[in-house]
Amino acid sequence: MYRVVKIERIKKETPSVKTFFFRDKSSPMPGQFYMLWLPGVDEFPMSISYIGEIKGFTVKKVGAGTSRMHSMHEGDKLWLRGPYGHGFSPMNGKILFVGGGSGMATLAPIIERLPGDLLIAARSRDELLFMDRFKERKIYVATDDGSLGFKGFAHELLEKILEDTKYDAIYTCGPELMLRKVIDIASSHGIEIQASLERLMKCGIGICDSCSINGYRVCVDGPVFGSHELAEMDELGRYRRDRAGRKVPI
Amino acid sequence: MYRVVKIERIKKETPSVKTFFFRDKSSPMPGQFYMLWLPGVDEFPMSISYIGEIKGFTVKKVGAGTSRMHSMHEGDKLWLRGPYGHGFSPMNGKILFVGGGSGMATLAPIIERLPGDLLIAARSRDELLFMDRFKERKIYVATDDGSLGFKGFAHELLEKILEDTKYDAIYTCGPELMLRKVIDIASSHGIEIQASLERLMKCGIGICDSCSINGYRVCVDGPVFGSHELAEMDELGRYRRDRAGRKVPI
Amino acid sequence: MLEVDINDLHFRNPLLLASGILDESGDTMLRVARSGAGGIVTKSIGMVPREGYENPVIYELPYGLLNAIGLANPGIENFGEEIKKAKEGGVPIIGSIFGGNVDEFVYLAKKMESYGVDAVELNLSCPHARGYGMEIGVDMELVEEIVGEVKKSVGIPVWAKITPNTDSVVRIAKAAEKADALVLINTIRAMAIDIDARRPVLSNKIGGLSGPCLKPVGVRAVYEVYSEVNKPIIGVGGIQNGRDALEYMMAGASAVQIGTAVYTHGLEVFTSIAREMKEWLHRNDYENVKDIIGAAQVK
Amino acid sequence: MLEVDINDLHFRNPLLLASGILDESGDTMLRVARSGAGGIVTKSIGMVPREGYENPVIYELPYGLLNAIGLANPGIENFGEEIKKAKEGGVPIIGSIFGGNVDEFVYLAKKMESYGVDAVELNLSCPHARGYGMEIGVDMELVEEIVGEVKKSVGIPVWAKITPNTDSVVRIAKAAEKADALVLINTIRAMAIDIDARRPVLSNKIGGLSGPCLKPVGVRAVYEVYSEVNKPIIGVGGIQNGRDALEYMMAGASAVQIGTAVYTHGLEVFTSIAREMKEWLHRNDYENVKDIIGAAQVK
Ligand SMILES: Cc1cc2nc3c(=O)[nH]c(=O)nc-3n(C[C@H](O)[C@H](O)[C@H](O)COP(=O)(O)OP(=O)(O)OC[C@H]3O[C@@H](n4cnc5c(N)ncnc54)[C@H](O)[C@@H]3O)c2cc1C
Ligand SMILES: Cc1cc2nc3c(=O)[nH]c(=O)nc-3n(C[C@H](O)[C@H](O)[C@H](O)COP(=O)(O)OP(=O)(O)OC[C@H]3O[C@@H](n4cnc5c(N)ncnc54)[C@H](O)[C@@H]3O)c2cc1C
Ligand SMILES: Cc1cc2nc3c(=O)[nH]c(=O)nc-3n(C[C@H](O)[C@H](O)[C@H](O)COP(=O)(O)O)c2cc1C
Ligand SMILES: Cc1cc2nc3c(=O)[nH]c(=O)nc-3n(C[C@H](O)[C@H](O)[C@H](O)COP(=O)(O)O)c2cc1C
Ligand code: FES
Ligand code: FES
Repeated sequence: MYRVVKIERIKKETPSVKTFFFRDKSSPMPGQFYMLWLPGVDEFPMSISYIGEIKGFTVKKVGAGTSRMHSMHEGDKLWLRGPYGHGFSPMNGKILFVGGGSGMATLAPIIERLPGDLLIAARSRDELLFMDRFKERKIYVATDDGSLGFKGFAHELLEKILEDTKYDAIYTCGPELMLRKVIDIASSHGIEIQASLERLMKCGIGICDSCSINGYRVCVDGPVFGSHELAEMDELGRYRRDRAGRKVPI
Repeated sequence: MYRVVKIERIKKETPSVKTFFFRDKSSPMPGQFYMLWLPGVDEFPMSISYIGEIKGFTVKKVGAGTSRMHSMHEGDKLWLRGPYGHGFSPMNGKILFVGGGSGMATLAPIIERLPGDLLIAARSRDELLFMDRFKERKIYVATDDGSLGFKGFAHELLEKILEDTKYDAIYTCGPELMLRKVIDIASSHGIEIQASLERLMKCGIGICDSCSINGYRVCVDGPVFGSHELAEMDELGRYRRDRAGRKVPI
Repeated sequence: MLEVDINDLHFRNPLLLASGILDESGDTMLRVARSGAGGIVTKSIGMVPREGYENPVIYELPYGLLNAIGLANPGIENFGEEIKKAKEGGVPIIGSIFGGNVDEFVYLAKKMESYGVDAVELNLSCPHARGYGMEIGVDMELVEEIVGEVKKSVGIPVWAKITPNTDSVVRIAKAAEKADALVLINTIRAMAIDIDARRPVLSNKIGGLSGPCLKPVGVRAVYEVYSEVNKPIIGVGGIQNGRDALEYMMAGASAVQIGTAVYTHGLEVFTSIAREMKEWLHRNDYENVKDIIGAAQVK
Repeated sequence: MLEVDINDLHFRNPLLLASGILDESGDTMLRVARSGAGGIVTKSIGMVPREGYENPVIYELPYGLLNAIGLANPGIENFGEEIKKAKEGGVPIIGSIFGGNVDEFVYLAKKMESYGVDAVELNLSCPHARGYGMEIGVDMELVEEIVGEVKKSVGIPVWAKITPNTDSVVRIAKAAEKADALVLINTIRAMAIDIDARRPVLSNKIGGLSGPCLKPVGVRAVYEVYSEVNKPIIGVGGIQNGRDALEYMMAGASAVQIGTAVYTHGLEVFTSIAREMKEWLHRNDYENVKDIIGAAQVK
């Protein structure tokens, strides 16, 4: 059953990303997600990006559903079910958070709970998410076009950073190809890692098999996985399943 | 859903009455009843006659179901659901308990909880129920055949008693014609009364209408009713409903 | 705010007592009327008195009830007094009847009319009585004939109560199209076994499933029939609260009936559902519950 | 103690994964096998890839699930690799298939056989896909023809999965009598409306109801068919614990399938049900679960 929540405030974060604030009685853990229904339009998974009395979804405009959301106003309603899935768990030592694009939305709540440095990456300067929200932290910046910070991909910057600085643990979320590289780098440096994955989700509750990757269900076994499970996922960064369940190359 | 309980002990109370002791986690109030299922035989209502860790049903042999019960042994199983209904509630002042025949089974638990005198009635001396159980109490006895105590019906003895002694409250259970008389006597003496009624019960949970008497459902509104409700029941002692729901004279 | 009219009958609210629940004796029906029901459907009455099945006739499940009462009823000749009493409640009384053939239905309907009921409801859907109910209710020609003949014989509105035990509730509804209103749905054929007793619990073995677990089936039936048959629909099955009643009405029901919730929620259920409906309507700026009938139909 | 044999196939326990739940990818099926399932029925596979319906395709109810996945599947040509992977689990794999006509069923069954499945299950019962499933499964002649033709075309056992959306599950079972086993039941046609959204929740509007609320319907179907058709029955619908599985088997099932409970209880449900069944059998002095099949049938 859905709960109906009212959008109390909308904040434009970047040209393609907005945060929608609302109240809801649920108590999500960092890394958990909700299924968000826009009646007559679509239903899709969305990570919680603000935890607390006032909660938030930080949404990148990519298709029909998210576009509709971007055209919504304060006072409009959202239908949701959840929270679902396994979120992030605490790790020890010196921590680095690696967020690519809207992946920062998923990471934000765990960043708020744990000390550590950030690596924020995006296509260009104005797509960098939550630079302000975490301005007290040490932030490494990478942009594809070099409009701010390191020119290049997140994982390229990560390799450079690790030449000088030792980190014990990485939390990451972002585009799948980035994730694949970040995981491989962490593994070769012996760094513990937790990554939040994205897959097509139909049910969100672990029965339809649409989100599976190497036998793991992203919706209930994940979306956050640890080093051990990630090591077994040879499909990650290589194959995904389409709406018909076909295995297709990424 | 039924719970299965094991008969731990069987006690012969009178030639036609046995008590079956068992353990069950439920916490009935005095006056409540259970629906008791003997698979393949019948299901019927039965008051709780012993409350506590070890519970008991005190059963008079009248037909197929109760006969089957009388042929059961220690270790045999009973299926039950409940407790159901509204039981007895406390009344103030000097109390008299009036039990006719197996009606004493229903009264016993409230007798144990409250001080007061007893009037026990039965056809004959050896059908008098629980004389031993309450031997510390003051007991008036009536038998139809005069084999012990007053010769005559319970209500006749009651009228005699009330000539000399003042009672403030009466709890009663027994054959319907006796109940009718006892209620009328109590009413004419201005004595508060609670009576436990019997009606054909199919569902036991208030939906089938088979147990109704003047719009009151014996199974959920009763089986115990107070002075006010009893006063409204002009069917009591006059009409009952048969299995088809026909109103038939008693 | 909750008033509705169906076939020129006026209901102070759309919450009727369903057939078979607390509606065998006139006094009980009167009490239900006084508890806030908008109307009362009587127990299904047949030609002669029937004792019904042996106990157990009912079984409580966590999410509903299983029953095989077996159409126990005092018989039509004994039912006049009960109707008379029930009418004192001041709400419409709908006389439910079941027969084994067309003539019986016609006889029963006329008799009910003579007792003063405001409408008759044809039980074409009892799931557990040999030769009655759904055994008749899935035979399209017979349904059409029964409804047609009863319609010709009485002046009061005729409602047809339809079984969900079919591959097409729409087809049955169409066969019953001559009725003044359609009542959807009766219970689903079901069984429970007690594994410790190693046998079905109900003495009749098979019974009808009612209560919350029936709601998605009833809502579907109402939704399907609404766009296919142009007659008022009365929704039944699993209604426990105001949201449930509104759900049925948005699917297309003009009123609803309530049965099992009388067990789970007590006789107060009529007033509590009415209150919850009013609150929702008020919050959502509706003036009258009529305005939501069929509101969830997607074109 | 829990071992059963059906059509010469040996199952280490009678708890199979039901079609449509976590059985689209080989890796997931393998994982389910390793979680303790006695066998695996694949998602229903058709001639070509199907994306299924738009979201929402699933809706959680307090006592069950509503789904209209829409027979999403990768298509038979893409399914060989998944079967191969699933077979690594060492338990029988039953390939579920759906078609729009006899030829499609025959083609699909042969293809499944060539992939190495241990049996095929004919989905004659999906309640929410136009032109497939129950639309075919209530047409007695077509059912008989499909089952007959598939039987002639393959050497592996053929199971027929039957809809409860009918007035006579026995009649359908008889039409499917040539199958080697009958699977009872698929979901019931149902709907949920969100009153605040004023529309049905599922994008397809109508879906299938599964879970605990289905159990009394499934048990009834198994019980009814057991005495009428002399073929092994596999019971499905609402099984959540050991008592539920035993209830189905006492009604007459030789094995059961489990779907929705994987959501409510997790993948551990297979081992927990197996443990509860063993405990009960032990306490009641049964040596083998086979001894209780049909034990609740009352003559
Ligand atoms: C667990 C989880 C958490 C998520 N959290 C967030 C979040 O916090 N913020 C956010 O902006 N997005 C998040 N997403 C992604 C979000 O669900 C999709 O962007 C959304 O489903 C797109 O819906 P749509 O109707 O707008 O696009 P559609 O119209 O469905 O698709 C438009 C295009 O986007 C692509 N697309 C759709 N979904 C995905 C996906 N999951 N991965 C990659 N490409 C996709 C499609 O291939 C298509 O080309 C999350 C996804 C998952 C699985
Ligand atoms: C709330 C309640 C509590 C009860 N508590 C007790 C109790 O503690 N001890 C006890 O011995 N009995 C009690 N009874 C009565 C008991 O339920 C019946 O004796 C029993 O149903 C008879 O079942 P049977 O199968 O043996 O008889 P059946 O074969 O059903 O009937 C045999 C004969 O007994 C008569 N009979 C059946 N039920 C009743 C009844 N309710 N009232 C009068 N006559 C009846 C029938 O008319 C028939 O002639 C109680 C009844 C109710 C309603
Ligand atoms: C105990 C019981 C008896 C019933 N008897 C009848 C009946 O006589 N005639 C009838 O048409 N329906 C009968 N029904 C079905 C109800 O009227 C109703 O259709 C069904 O219970 C679904 O509604 P609910 O979920 O609100 O109970 C009976 C239901 C129950 C539970
Ligand atoms: C999400 C979902 C998808 C299903 N898909 C199929 C399917 O593809 N083929 C099929 O025969 N049954 C399908 N079913 C029905 C199940 O196999 C099963 O018959 C039904 O869910 C009842 O069992 P349960 O209560 O244990 O879930 C599906 C059920 C669910 C919940
Ligand atoms: S989305 Fe259905 S199993 Fe994960
Ligand atoms: S026994 Fe059914 S209403 Fe009392």
